[in-house]
Amino acid sequence: MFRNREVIGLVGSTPTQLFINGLSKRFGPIHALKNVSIEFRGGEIHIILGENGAGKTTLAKILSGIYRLDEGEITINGTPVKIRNTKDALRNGIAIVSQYPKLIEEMTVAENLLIALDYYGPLTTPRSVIERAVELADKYGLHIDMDKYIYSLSFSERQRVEILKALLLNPSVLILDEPTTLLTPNEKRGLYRFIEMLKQEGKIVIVITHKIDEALEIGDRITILRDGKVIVSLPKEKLTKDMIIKYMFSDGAEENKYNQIFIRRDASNRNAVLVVEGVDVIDDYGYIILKNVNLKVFEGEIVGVAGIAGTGLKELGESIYGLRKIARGQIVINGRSVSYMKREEIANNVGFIPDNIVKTLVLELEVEKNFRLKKSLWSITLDAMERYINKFRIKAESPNQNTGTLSGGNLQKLVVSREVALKPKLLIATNPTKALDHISINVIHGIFREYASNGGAVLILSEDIDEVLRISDRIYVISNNTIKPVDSNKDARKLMMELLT
Amino acid sequence: MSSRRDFIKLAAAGIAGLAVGAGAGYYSAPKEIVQPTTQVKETLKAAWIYVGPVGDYGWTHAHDVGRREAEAAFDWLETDYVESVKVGETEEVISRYVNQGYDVIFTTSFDFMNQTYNASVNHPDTIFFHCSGYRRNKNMGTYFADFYQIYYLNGLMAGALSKSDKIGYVAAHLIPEVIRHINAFTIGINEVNPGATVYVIEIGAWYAPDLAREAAATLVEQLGCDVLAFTEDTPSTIQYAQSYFEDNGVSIPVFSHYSPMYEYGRDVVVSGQIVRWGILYKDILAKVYAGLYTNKNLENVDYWYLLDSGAVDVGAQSYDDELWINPKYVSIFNNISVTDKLTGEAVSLQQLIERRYSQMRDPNLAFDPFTGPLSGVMWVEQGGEVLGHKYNKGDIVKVPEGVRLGHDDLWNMGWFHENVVVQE
Amino acid sequence: MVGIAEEIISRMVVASTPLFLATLGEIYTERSGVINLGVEGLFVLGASISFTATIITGDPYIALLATIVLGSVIGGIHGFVSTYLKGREILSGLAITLFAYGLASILGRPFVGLSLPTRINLANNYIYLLIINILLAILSWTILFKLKIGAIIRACGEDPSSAYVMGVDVDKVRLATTMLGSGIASLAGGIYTLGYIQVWTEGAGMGWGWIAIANVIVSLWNPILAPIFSLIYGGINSMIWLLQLPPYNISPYLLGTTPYLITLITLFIIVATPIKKYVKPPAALGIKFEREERTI
Amino acid sequence: MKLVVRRRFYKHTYLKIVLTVAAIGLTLLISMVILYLASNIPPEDFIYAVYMGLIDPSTLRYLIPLTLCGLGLTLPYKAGIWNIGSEGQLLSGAIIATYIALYIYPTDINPIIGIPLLLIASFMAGAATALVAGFLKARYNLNEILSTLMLNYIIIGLGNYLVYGPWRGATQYGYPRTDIIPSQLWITNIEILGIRINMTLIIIILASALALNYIIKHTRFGYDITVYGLNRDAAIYSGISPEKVIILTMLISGGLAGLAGAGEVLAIHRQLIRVQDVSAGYGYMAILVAWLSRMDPMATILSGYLVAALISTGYTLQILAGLTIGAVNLFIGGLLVLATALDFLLEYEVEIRW
Repeated sequence: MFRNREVIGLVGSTPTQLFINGLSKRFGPIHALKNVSIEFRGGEIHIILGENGAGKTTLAKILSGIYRLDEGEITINGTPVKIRNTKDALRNGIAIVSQYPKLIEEMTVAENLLIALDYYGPLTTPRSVIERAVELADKYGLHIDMDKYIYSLSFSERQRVEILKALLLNPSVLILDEPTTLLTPNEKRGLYRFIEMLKQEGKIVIVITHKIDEALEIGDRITILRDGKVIVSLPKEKLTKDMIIKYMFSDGAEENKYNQIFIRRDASNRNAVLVVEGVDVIDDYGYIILKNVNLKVFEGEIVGVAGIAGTGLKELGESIYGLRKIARGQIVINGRSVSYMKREEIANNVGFIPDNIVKTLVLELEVEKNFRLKKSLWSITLDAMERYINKFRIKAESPNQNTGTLSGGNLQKLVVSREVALKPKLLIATNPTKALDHISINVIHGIFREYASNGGAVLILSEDIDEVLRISDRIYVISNNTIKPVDSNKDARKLMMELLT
Repeated sequence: MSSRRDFIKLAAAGIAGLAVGAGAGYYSAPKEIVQPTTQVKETLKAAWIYVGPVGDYGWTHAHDVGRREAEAAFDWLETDYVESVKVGETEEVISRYVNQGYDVIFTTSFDFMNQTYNASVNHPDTIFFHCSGYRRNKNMGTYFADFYQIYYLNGLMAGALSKSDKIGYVAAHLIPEVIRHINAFTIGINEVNPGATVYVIEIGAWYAPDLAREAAATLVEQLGCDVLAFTEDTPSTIQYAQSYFEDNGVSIPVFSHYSPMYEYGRDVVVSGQIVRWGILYKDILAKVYAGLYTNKNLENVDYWYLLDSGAVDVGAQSYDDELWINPKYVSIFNNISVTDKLTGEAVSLQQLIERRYSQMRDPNLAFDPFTGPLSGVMWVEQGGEVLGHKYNKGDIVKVPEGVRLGHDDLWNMGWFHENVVVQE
Repeated sequence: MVGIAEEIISRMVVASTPLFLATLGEIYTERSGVINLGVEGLFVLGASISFTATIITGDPYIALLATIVLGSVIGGIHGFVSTYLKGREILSGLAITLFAYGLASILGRPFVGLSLPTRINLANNYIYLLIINILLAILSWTILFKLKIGAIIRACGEDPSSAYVMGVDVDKVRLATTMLGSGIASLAGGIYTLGYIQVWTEGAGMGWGWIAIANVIVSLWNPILAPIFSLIYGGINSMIWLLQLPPYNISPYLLGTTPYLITLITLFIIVATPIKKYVKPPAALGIKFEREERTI
Repeated sequence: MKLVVRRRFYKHTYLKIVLTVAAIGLTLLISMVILYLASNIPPEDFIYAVYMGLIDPSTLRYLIPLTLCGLGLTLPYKAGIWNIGSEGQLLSGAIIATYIALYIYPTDINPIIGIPLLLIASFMAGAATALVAGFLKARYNLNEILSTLMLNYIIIGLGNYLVYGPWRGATQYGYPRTDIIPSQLWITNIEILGIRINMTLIIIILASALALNYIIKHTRFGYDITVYGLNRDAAIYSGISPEKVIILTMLISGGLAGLAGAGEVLAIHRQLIRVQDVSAGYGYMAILVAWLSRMDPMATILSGYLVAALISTGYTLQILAGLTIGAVNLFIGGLLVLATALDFLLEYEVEIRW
C-alpha cells in the first residue's frame, strides 16, 4: 500500500497552515462554540477530542462550510478566507468525510463523485470520472464498483466512497468526523494507514473523535473541546491519558461511567413480552436488510442489540414498533401480532425511542403538549408531568416552555421520560443515550433498570457496544444481515467486535 | 311568468306613441336618434356592467365599442364600466354606481337579469336597461340586437359555397339565441341548397379558443364540412380556416361573428355579422336625456333591434359595413344562378342576397326567414312551445306555409330545423 | 382515409406540444425539489406575451424569446420565495398564477382584436414537430440522467443536505431550475398562441398548466414519458367533440370534463395499481433545504 | 454591512400578526406606487378606494361565502393538506340544494324544517366531494392538490350538464337555468344599509368559528391535526391516524364550503345558473382567507373581512380609477406572494450588522 507514496509527493514546499481565531456559533439558545481558536499545521494529524456535544462536529461543519460561523476568522497560509458555504470550503481546499456518509442514495458511485468534483464541467458524464477515480482507489486501496447505486452499498463501502470523493478533490485540509465509529478493527487499521499517507503528503488532517485511545494512537497534536470551548491544544507527547480524561470531563466522573457493577438477570422463566420469529426486515428501498431475525424479550429484563449504523438496527426497531412492514415472519407483543394491531394501539402500549428523536417531537409546541403526544398520556396531570421532568433532570423552566428552546440532551431526556411515563409493557430504545453527558446517561440507564426490575421489558438497540454491554441482561449482535446472541460473559466485548464485521 | 305574453301585448299597444316603426308584429324602437327637446339634467351619467373582460373581442368588447361611441357622440354624457362582474356580485356593483349618482345603468348579460330586476326595485330612482332578458320594471327596460336575419343571409352564401353539402357550426351554448341563429342559417342554406345539412358542435363555453379550434377542426376534418360559421366569442374558427387554407390550399369559407374579424382570415372570411350597440345606446340615452324615458315608464320598453334598425348588419371588415361581402366571393355569387322562392324568377345569388337584405331592412319586414313551411324537431326537455302549441322533446315541429313565427316563438326557440345535425 | 388519419395525427401533435413543453419545464423544476403551481399562470402569461410581442416586433421568434425571459423572471419570484426565503411553495405558486393571470390580461388588452402578422406553422410540419418533441424529451433525459448537470439537479431533489456537503449550492440550483421550468412553461404558452390557436383573447390558455402539473406525475418525473400522456391528452381534446353528435349524443358539458377525468383516473391508476412501484417522486420534493437543520 | 440570518427555534405569536399586517400594508403601498407611476392614479384616490372597500356594506355580502370556505380550510391547512377544491365543494352544495328544493322537496312543508334540511344536504354534498379527494389521499396518497383541482372542473362540467340539459327550467324561456326555487325555501336577507345580509349564514359562521376554535385548541382531534401538520413523523409515531385526520378535515372543509354554496343559491340566485357563475371564485379566494388568518378560526372572520374588502376595493378601483380586472388579480396575487415571502421572518431572525 505504501509503494505509491513517492508518486504523489509533498504538495508545495511549505506545508499549509490553517488558523481559526475566535470562532463562535449559536443555535437558537444553545452556544455550540465559544470563542474557539486553534492552529492547524500541514503534515500533522490534528485530533479534535471531546465528549458528545462538546462542539466538535459543529467545528468541523463550520470549517467545511456546512454551517455559517457567527463570529471569528479563518486564515489559510496567512490569508483570511471567507467560508460562506461548502463551495467556498472546497475552493479553499477543505474537504470533509462526514460521520454518516452524505451521499445521494438514488445515484451511482460515479455520479456522486462527479457532483462533488468542481473541475468537471456541467456536461461531463459519469464515465469521465471513473478512470481517474479507479486509479486513485487503487493507489489507496479503496476498491469500489463505480456503477453501483449508493443504496446497495454497505456502510464501510459508503465511507470508502466518501474518502475517495475527498481524495479526488485533492484537498490541503481533510477533516474526518468520527471516521472509525462504524468500522471493524480491520477497516480501522486500513484507515489509519491511509491517514498516515495523507500526512506524509503534507496535508492537514483533522480527525474528530471522542475516543481517547484512538487520539493517542494516531494523533500528532490534540485539541480538547469541552462545552464549546478549547480546553487545551498540545502535541501528543505533552499529554497523558489521565490528563486527557481530566480535560475532557471536568469532574472526572468519566471513569465510573463504565465501572458500575451490574448483575445480569435470567428472566427466561417469565412471560415473553416480545417474540420476534423468523422476521425479514426491509429497508426504505424494499430490500431485505435483516434476514430471519429471532428474538425474545421477557418481563423484567433488558435485552441489548448492538449493531453498526446502516445495518438494520433502526429498521429492526421500527419494524417491531409497527412503523415498517416486514417481509416475512411475525412479531408478537403481549400475545398479539403487531400486524393485526392498530397504530394507535401499538403507540399506546409500547414505548419507543427512535434513532432521531426529533421525529417524535413537535418543536413548535410546548413541552407539556409534547408530553401528551400519545393518547394515553393526553390527560396526564401537570403535577405528574413535573415529577417526570424532575426525575429525568430535564432543564425546562416550566411545562409551558417552548420545546424548541430545549437543548439536544434535554430533548432526548424528554422523549425517554415520556415513553417511560407511558408505563408500557415493552420499551424499545434506539440509541437512547446518543448525545448525552455521562450524568444523564447514568440517570437514564438507572431508570431503565428500575423499570425492568418492576417487571417491564426493555429492548435497547444501540450503536454503542459499551452501552449494550453495560446495561443488558442478554445481548444480541447484528452480524451478516441477521442477529446472533452473545454470551454475556466478560469476553462479550471481544466476541462482539469479531461479529461486527 | 304567464304574464309574459301580456307584456308583449301591452308593449304593442302602449308604445305606439314612441314607436316610429313597428314591424311584423313585434316592436322595434326607432332607429333615428331623437334630439333632445327639453333638458332635464346638465349631464347624464351612465354605467355599464359587463359580464366578461373588455378584451374578449366578442360580446363584451362589442358592447364597449358601443359605449365609447355613445360617449363620443354626446358631450353631456359621462360613462364608466366594470368588467368581469360575477353574477352573484352584480347587485352590489350596481349599488356602487347608484351611490355614485349614476342615472342609467346597462347590464349586458342575460345572467344579470334577476339581479338587475332586484336592483331596479331597490333603487327606484335609477334607470336600468338590461340586455337580452325579458323581465322589466317601471324603471327597467330591456334591449337586444339580434342576428338571426344576418345569419339567414350568411346561410344563403354558405349554401351556395358548400360542395359537400355539409356545413359546420361551432356553438358556444345551445341557448335560444344561438338556436335561432342556427335555424335561420339553415333556412338560408336550404333556400339555395335544399339538401345541405348543418352540423352543430357545442363547445360549452363562450371563450375557449382551443376548444373552438378543435371543434372547427372536427367539423372540417372528421365530418367533412366545407363551410363554417360560429357563435362564440373568439376568432378561433376563422383563424383555423385561414391556417387550413394556408397549409392545405383548400378554402373553407367562414363567417365572422360579432366583431369585425376579417383581419383574421382575409382569404376565407366571406362575410359575417356586425353589431352596432352604439346605435341602441345612443337612442336610449338620448331619450333618457330628453326625458322621454323616465324611471316610471319603462315597463314596456323592449328594444329588439333587427336589420331594419341598423344595429346589426352583414359584414366582417369594420363596424361601418353595410352588406359587406368579401369581393373575392362577390364575383362567385354573381355567377351563381338561383330562383327567388317568393317571386319564382331566376336571379344571381348576389341579387338574391341584396334583395333579401333590402326586404328585411324594410320597416314593414317584407320578408322574414322564419316563415312556413318549416319543419323541425323539438330539442329542449321542458317548456317547448311553438305558435302556442306545447311540444315534448323529440316531437316534430311544423310551421304551416305562410305563417310567420312571432316574437315569443323566436325568443324562446327550443327546436332545431330538420336539416340540423345536433346532439339529441 | 389516409388524409383524415394524417390530419388527426397532426392535430394531436400540435395540441400536445404546449402541454408537453409545460410538463418538461415542470419536470426540471420538480426534479430539483421545487413544486411550481405557477406553471398554470405562466402558461397563460406566455400566451399573452408571445402575442403582444409578435405584434410589436413582427417576429414570432423574438417574441418567444421575450416570452421565455419574462416567464423565467416571474417564475423566479416563486423560485426565490420557495428557496432562499423558505416560503410555502404551494401558496407562492398559486399566488404567481393569479399574478400572471393579471399580468397576461394587462399586457394583452391593448392588442385585442389584432391578428397575428405571422404565425408559426406547426400543423404542416407536424412530423418535424413530433421529432423535435421526441428529441427534446431524449435530450432532457440525457441532461437529467446522464450528465453532471442533471446529477446536480437530481441531487437537490433527492437529498439536498448531502448535495450541499458536496459543494452544490442547493438553493441556487433550485432557483435556476424553477426559472428554467417557468421559462419553458411560458414558452409553452407562447407556442399555444403562435402555433396552435393562433389568436389571442383574454383567458387564452387557462387550465393547461394544471394538466401539465398532473402530467409530471403521470410521466413519473421522466422526460422520456412526458410526450406520451401529452399526445393522449391532445388526442382526446381533439377527438371528443365528435361524440356529442348522433349516434353518440354525449353532452358536451360532460365531454368537457373528460380531460380532467382522464387526468384524475390516470393519476389514480398510477397510485393504486402495481405501477406505483415505479412512482418515485424526488425524495425531497416540496421539502425545504435547511442548512442548519436540527436533528437532535 | 452584513446580514446575519439565523433560524428561529421558537416563534412569537405577535410576529404572525405583525407580519400579516405588514404583508397587507406593503402590498397596498406597492400597489399605490405602481398605480401612480403606471396609470397616474393619485394616491389619495387609491387610499379612498381602500377605505371604501373597508366600509362598503357590500363587503359583508362577499364576507359570507369567503369566510365560510376559509373557515373550512383552516383545518386541512393546519394539517398540511392542501385542499384547493373549495370552489367545487361550494358548487356541489349549490347543486344539491337546488336539486332537493326543486325536485324532491314537498312544497307545503314548513321552511323552519326545510331550510335546515337543505343546509344539511348541501353540507353533505360539499363534504362528499371533498371526501373523494380525501379518500384518494388517505388510501392511495394521491396528491390532493391535483385531485381537488380536477374535481372543481368535473363538478362544473356535471353541473352545467344538468343546467343546460335535464334541469333547464320550463319557465326560463329556454335559458340555461333551473326554475326558481319555491319562495318558502328562500333564505331571506336582512337589509342593512341597503345591502341584504344573510343572517342565517352569519350565525352559522360565528357558530362554526367558535366550534372550530374549540376543536383546534381544546380537543384531542384538534391536537392531532396540529401535530400532523407540524410533524408527520411524530403523528404517525404516536399513533395519530393520518387517514382520520385527512378524511375528517377534508369532510369538514368540504361541508362548510357546501353550506356557502347553499347560501349562494338560496339567498342570492334562488335558482341554479351556469354553474361557474354561482360562485365568484370564493372557493379560490378562501385559500387566501385561511392563510392570512394563519389558520386561526377566530381570525378567519377578520381575514375574510379583509379579503372581502379587497374584492370591494377591486370594484371601487375599477369604478373610480378605471382599473382593469387584470390589475385586481395582480394585487391579490402580489399580496399572497408577499405574505408567503414575509413568512421568512417568522422562521428566521435577521440581524443587520454595520
